[in-house]
This record gives sequence, C-alpha cells and structure tokens, in this order.
Amino acid sequence: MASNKVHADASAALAGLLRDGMTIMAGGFGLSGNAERCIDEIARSGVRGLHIISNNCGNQGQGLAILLKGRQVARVLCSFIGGNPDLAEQYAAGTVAVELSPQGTLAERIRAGGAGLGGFFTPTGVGTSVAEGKEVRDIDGKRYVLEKPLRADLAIVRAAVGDPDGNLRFYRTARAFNPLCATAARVTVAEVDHLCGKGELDPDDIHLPGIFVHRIFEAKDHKNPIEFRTTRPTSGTP
Amino acid sequence: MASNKVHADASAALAGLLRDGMTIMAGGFGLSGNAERCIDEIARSGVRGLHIISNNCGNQGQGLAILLKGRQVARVLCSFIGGNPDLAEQYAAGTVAVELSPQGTLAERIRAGGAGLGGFFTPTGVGTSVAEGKEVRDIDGKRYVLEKPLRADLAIVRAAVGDPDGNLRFYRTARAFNPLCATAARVTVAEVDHLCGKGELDPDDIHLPGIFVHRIFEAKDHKNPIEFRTTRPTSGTP
Amino acid sequence: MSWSQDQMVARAAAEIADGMYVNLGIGLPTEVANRIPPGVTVTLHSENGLLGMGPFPLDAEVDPQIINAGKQTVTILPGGSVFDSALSFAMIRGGHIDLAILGGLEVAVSGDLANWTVPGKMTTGMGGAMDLAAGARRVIVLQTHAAKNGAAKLVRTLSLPATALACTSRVITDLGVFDPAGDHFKCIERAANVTDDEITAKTGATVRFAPTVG
Amino acid sequence: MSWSQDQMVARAAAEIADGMYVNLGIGLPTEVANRIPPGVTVTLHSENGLLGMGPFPLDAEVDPQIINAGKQTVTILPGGSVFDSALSFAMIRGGHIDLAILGGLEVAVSGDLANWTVPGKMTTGMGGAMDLAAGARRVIVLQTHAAKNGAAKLVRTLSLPATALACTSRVITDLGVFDPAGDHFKCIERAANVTDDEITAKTGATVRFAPTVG
Repeated sequence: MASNKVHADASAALAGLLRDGMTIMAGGFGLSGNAERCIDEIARSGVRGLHIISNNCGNQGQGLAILLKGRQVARVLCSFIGGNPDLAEQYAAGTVAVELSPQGTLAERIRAGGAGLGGFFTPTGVGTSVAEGKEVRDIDGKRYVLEKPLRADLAIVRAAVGDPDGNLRFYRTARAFNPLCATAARVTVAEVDHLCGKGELDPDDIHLPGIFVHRIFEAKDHKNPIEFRTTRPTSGTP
Repeated sequence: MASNKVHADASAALAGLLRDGMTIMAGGFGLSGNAERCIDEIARSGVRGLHIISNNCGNQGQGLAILLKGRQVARVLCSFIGGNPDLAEQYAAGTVAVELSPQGTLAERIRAGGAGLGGFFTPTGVGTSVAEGKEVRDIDGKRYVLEKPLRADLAIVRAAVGDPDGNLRFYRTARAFNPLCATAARVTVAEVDHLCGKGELDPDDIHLPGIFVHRIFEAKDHKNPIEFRTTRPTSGTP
Repeated sequence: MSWSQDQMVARAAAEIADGMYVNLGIGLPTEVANRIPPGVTVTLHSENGLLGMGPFPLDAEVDPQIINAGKQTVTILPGGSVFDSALSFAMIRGGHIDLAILGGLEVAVSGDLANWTVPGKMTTGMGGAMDLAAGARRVIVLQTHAAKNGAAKLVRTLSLPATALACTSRVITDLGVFDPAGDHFKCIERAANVTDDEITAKTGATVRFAPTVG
Repeated sequence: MSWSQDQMVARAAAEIADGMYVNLGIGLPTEVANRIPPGVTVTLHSENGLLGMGPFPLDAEVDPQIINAGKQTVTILPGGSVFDSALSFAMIRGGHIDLAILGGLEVAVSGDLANWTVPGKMTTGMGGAMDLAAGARRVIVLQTHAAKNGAAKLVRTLSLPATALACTSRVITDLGVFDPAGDHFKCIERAANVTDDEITAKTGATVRFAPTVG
C-alpha cells in the first residue's frame, strides 16, 4: 500500500502544509473527537486568517477555540456556536465571519465534497434564512434547497486506531464528522490514539479506508475534555 | 430497542409484504451478497410484474435471475446485464424493460433515496446517453448531470451477522449495495448467516444500524455461487 | 390548573409507541426519556451519531467520548450503535426517525416552527434543529403556551425566524394539547380546570375545541 | 514491429508511481497488476468495494464472497479494506483514485472515450465504466491501435456512444503511446521499428510526433 504515511508527531505530520488563509476542516464534535495535537501545532505555527469548517469551532476555550484565542481564525463555517465565548466575542466584534449551516446539511456538504458531487437538494432549510440566495425547487411535490459541496486544503481528524496504510477506526461518538472531513481535503492528517501494525485491522473492521488519509501519527494521552459531565446516582434509574 | 423484528424464516419475514407490480431493491453484487432465501420465497409466492432495482439482476440463471426465469419481472434498473442470458433474452424480446444506470450513480441514487435528498449533481454520464433528458449544469467550471433518488417498497438484503435490533455486519465484498438498499425501502428484510444475541455486537462494529432493518431472519447454508472461479498456482506469484 | 413541566413531559411521553425511534431535543424534551410508559421500548437517537442512547452514566462509567448532541456524557444501551454524522442525518431526513420531540419558541397554525434564534439576541446556531424539524416523520413541540411576558407562542404566523415550515404535528403546552390545523389550532386535550376562555386568551390564533375535550 | 499485449501491459505498468491508488478495468488492464515494477507499491481498487486487492487466490483460499468487479475470485492484501458501493464510487468521483487504466473502443483527440457499448450489438451495460472514466484523477486507455477490420480506434470524433468526455490523458496501443492534445494526438513513444507513416495511416486523426520520439 501507499508508503511513508507514518510520521513521528504533529509537527512532522503537518510540516509544509500550513499557510495563512488556508481552509481547514476539523472532524470533532464539541470537545470530543478533536485532533488535539494538530490543533496545538497549528497554534504553535502562528498561521493566520484561517477558514475553519467544523461543526463547532471549539467550546469553552478548548479544542479549536485555541486558534480563536490566538486570533488565527478569519472565518468559521459551523452549525453551532453556543458555549463558545471566544467565537461569540470575535463574531460580535466582526473580526471573525461566521456562516451557519444546519448540522445535517454541513455533514452532507462535506460528504459531497469528498464524493465529487456538484451539489444536492435537501429539504432542510426550506422556508428559512438558510435558503436565502439559494435555489429552491419542487421535486415530486416536496420543496428542496440546493446545497453545494465543501472542500478544504487540509483536514485534521482524530481516530482511536490507525495503521500504516492510513486505515482508521473511531471510538464511540468521537466518530461524528471525522470520517467525512477526511474525504474532502487535499491533504488529510490523522491523529490516532494507537497506531497498530500493517494488516492488523481486519478489512471488515475499518471505518475509513486509508485512501483518504495521507499522513498519520500516534498521539497518546489525549485530554478528551468533557463539556458537560452529567451522571446519575449510583443506585436506581436515571 | 424496537421489538419483534426477528422472524423464523423468509416466508415469515416476507409475510404480507409481496404484491404484483411492487418495486424491490436487492443488495447483492453479481452472485455475491444475495438474499438467497428471500429470492426463493419471492419466486414461490408467484408475484409478478416486479420492478427490480439491483446492480445486476442475477447472473447465469442464479440469484435474481430465478425471478426472470419465472417471468415475474417487468422492469429492471441496474448497471450491468452481461452474463445474464435470462435478462438478455427477455430484454431483447421486449418483455422486460431495462434502465441502465452507471454503477456509482445507481449507488448514490439509492443512498439519496434513503437519506431524504431530492437529487444530486454528478459528473458521471455528462455527454453520454445517460444524461439525455436530464438537467446538465455547469458548477464551478465543471459539468454535472442531475440524478434523482430511488426508493422501493421492499429491500431484501444479506448480511453475515445480525442481532435482534436489526443491526448488521457484512462480510467482505458481499457488502456492496446491501447497506445502501436497506436504507431506501419502505420495509427492509435482512437475511443473515448468523443471528447473534441482543447487545453482542459492539456499537463500533455495526456496519448498518438496526433502524434501517424492519425484519430479520437467520438462514444457514447459503449457496454463495461463484461466477468466475479464478485461482493462481500453488507456488510462485500470480 | 395548568400542567407542571413534569406533567407536560409525561403527556409527551404518552405519544411514544412501542418500537419507535425517537429523537429528543435539548432542554425539556430530554426529560421525556425518564417518563417512557412501562412496556414501551423506545430507541433514542442522538444526532451526533448514536442510536440506543441510555441514561447518564454512573460516576465511574463516565466516558468523554460517549456524549449526546447536547455534549452531555451519556451511555449506550445494549443493541446501540454509533455512526458518522452523514448517516445520522440520513436517518433524520430520510424519515427513519419516527418521532422528534422538540422545544419551541413559536408554532403557527400551518405547523411552521420557530425554535432556533431570536433576532437581536446572540444566536447559538441551529445545530441539528432544522434537519430534525424538516426530516423527522412526526414532530411534536413541547413548550409553554405563552412567554413569561404573556406573548402568545401559538400564533397565526411566525414572528420569529422559521426552523422549518409545516413540520409540527402537535404542540404540548402547560395548557393542553394542540394540533396545527391549517388556519387554526385544534385543541384535543386540556389541562384539568383550564378553561376554553383561558386558552383562547393566551393563543395568538383561532382555537377550535374538539367536542370530546373536557 | 508492434508491441505484444504483454509489452503493452508492461508499458502501462510503467505509468504507475509508488504509493498510487489504481483501478484496473476488466480485460487487458487487469493484467497490469502482474507487471508492477519492483519497488513500486500500488494499492488496487475494485469498484465493488475493495481496496488492497491481491492476486487470485490459491485453490484452497477461494472465498465466494471475496470478488472483484469482474466477479472473479480474488484475495485481500494486508492493509486492505472493504466498504459499500457508495463509498467506493465516492473514491472514484472524488478524485481519490490516482489512476484508472481502462480498455477502449475509441478515443478522440479531445480525450473523449468510448468503451461501453456498440450500437446494434447487445449491450452489457456500463457497470462502473462511466464513473471511472469521469472520476479518476488520470485515465489511461489500453487498447489496440486499430480494429481487426483496420478501422481506426484513435479518431477525430467518436463514432461510438461516449463513456465520458475529455477524460483520457493517454492511450497505450500496440504501436506506441499517444496523448490526446485537443485537435490531434501527440505521439510520445513508438514501438520499435514502427514508422511514423504506419502510425499516421492507422490513426483516424492528425498525429504529431514529439521530437524525441524515435
């Protein structure tokens, strides 16, 4: 399989890829499933004017919000900005542009970008501000809005397990947007909790085939911050 | 989870679902990954005038070709009809209508049907007979043809392992169209080599969530016919 | 006397039939999970990519990588599955989710729903709200009948930005149960001791009372 | 002397660079897998949903559920993966397949390709041919230079139904290597002892010979 995908760390994996004004997709959902080391490395690099495509642009000062804190972000395309004081502040001040997309439309637009489609008609957003300026069409008696594909210069994704061919497995709800973002960028860098040996993953057990992953590195001891730690009492029902 | 999905056999699982003129999606690829017992049961039922949506409509007299032999099929939507003398004969005689769709477009149309999309723009087929009568549009300098979603009254799919909630795992290239077809029908019946207990499948190991599967049954000893048995000599490279 | 929040939640839970796949919106609808009637098996969907969502974890079970769409830590029940966001919203838009119970700011007689933003206030974004409202097979809105300042939340036409059009099948409020019926709301159930007059006064559109309502 | 099929196949294999993801069409292109240059690692894609396709199995290894797009039994190499048809064609249309080597019936100077059907003959259907031709990042066609009856297969405009337009980067025939160049073919390589005159005579369009071709 394709050789030399494996890198030592985020710095090596992102070498030569970062530049001002680039578009970066990030696969996390809230503070879960984030490529934490990649985010740290982008922060360290000091690149500015970034266009971020991600369901959230971090939260509570963590995740992608680190790049907001560093004033590295010019524009965000996301579905949700609640719980993100850095984004709220810079959005209100007009220093960061925000485009909101319904979550399912965002997922589908990223998928379409990775799948080589020119766009799709979705019922989501018809009759709302989301449809403004877009084509709305009646198809078989139901109204749909035309949405366009999204692509990025770079995708940073996080997985639980990867192999030297770039095949990935995700863990629980940290999957979310990660496998989608991986398909839609010129270069995809995967940060994995565990890098296993070639061929150790059964072909049926691979969530995302390595063709979509160009560089991969292992990063242990992820922070995995919890946004809302909710529990139930030890005994009894919830 | 949703209860009572498990049935004893194909006859029980398909009870009340079959009628003349209905549209059936079948998830196999060639003679691989076919819901063999479901096909036998549809043959036994004698329903006629069926519209079949499947990448192939059987081959070499087997798989869905059983329904062709029984003159139960009125119309086929597929990507490939080579190696299928039953279909060739009835197509030439004008007793079966055939609509050809590029394989990737067929897959995407089924996915779109299951995903509630109204259609999508694909580069495949632009400038060919496939685009005749369809909208062709220039999007960001590239030409795309608008393709419509597909839905069916019934999908018959085959999986390696299933559980009582309808969660499925496929085996090797028998996956193909099976998980897609399962999403795009009013009722989906899954035929599995092995029915495991509730909760035995890890949430990360499920290829198709049970929400798409309405009825399920275990069928052992599938024929799994081979269309072209190709081998290499015992020693040496291919 | 109008229904308490708990009574509203219980009334919403009564809409759930055995075997349904259900998505519960953030806020009050989340509480519906705790009032599922005995004998009813429901599979909860969370749009970040989870079917078979269970209750909050025990303290020792907390896993930062098992969360719901509200980013709260949750559990996965036996038979549950996880998947990517594209498939999750395919479930929603494709009509595979039998029922979504969502919070509301305004519902119109047409079934139009507003629940995602208020002009002049900082928005949080729509998240999955528009997909759920437009896509679920049946949408029930759980909200107070009127705003704290007395403004009607069941209205003739929306004053707030729409989440989706003609999507709401039923509204459950502290005063009763109301179905958008095109040019009016049909009251199909009233909280005990709530009068027709009170409902009419607090509704921003015509209300018709089903003969059996009492 | 024109190239043998094996020489054509070897010449096509030389187009493959280390690390590429490649789809090989049914027929002669399939043979390219056996002529990958030493030291070059290639991942073969089969559009029915397989990456890392290996050689035909040993007799004892045959598995009816491991097949290629031509429905032949194959094997899966370490590091390979399987997936559904939608993702498989997402790889193709999305430009993730670096190279497709396909059979051809006609190629035009524009790069238009015909390889799926002949009017008047029973069609087999296009299968994945249109997706591969339209979607792969680079398409190389491997075909004889002329038909058995002498009819040109490198032409000014297609006489047969198109598979995809302007998709072909290069044609490898028994006479040499030819790049569609808009209004002519550019001959960038000639089989040993094949003359410019022979090529010109057997080509249905203008051929220009690169200065270094010899």
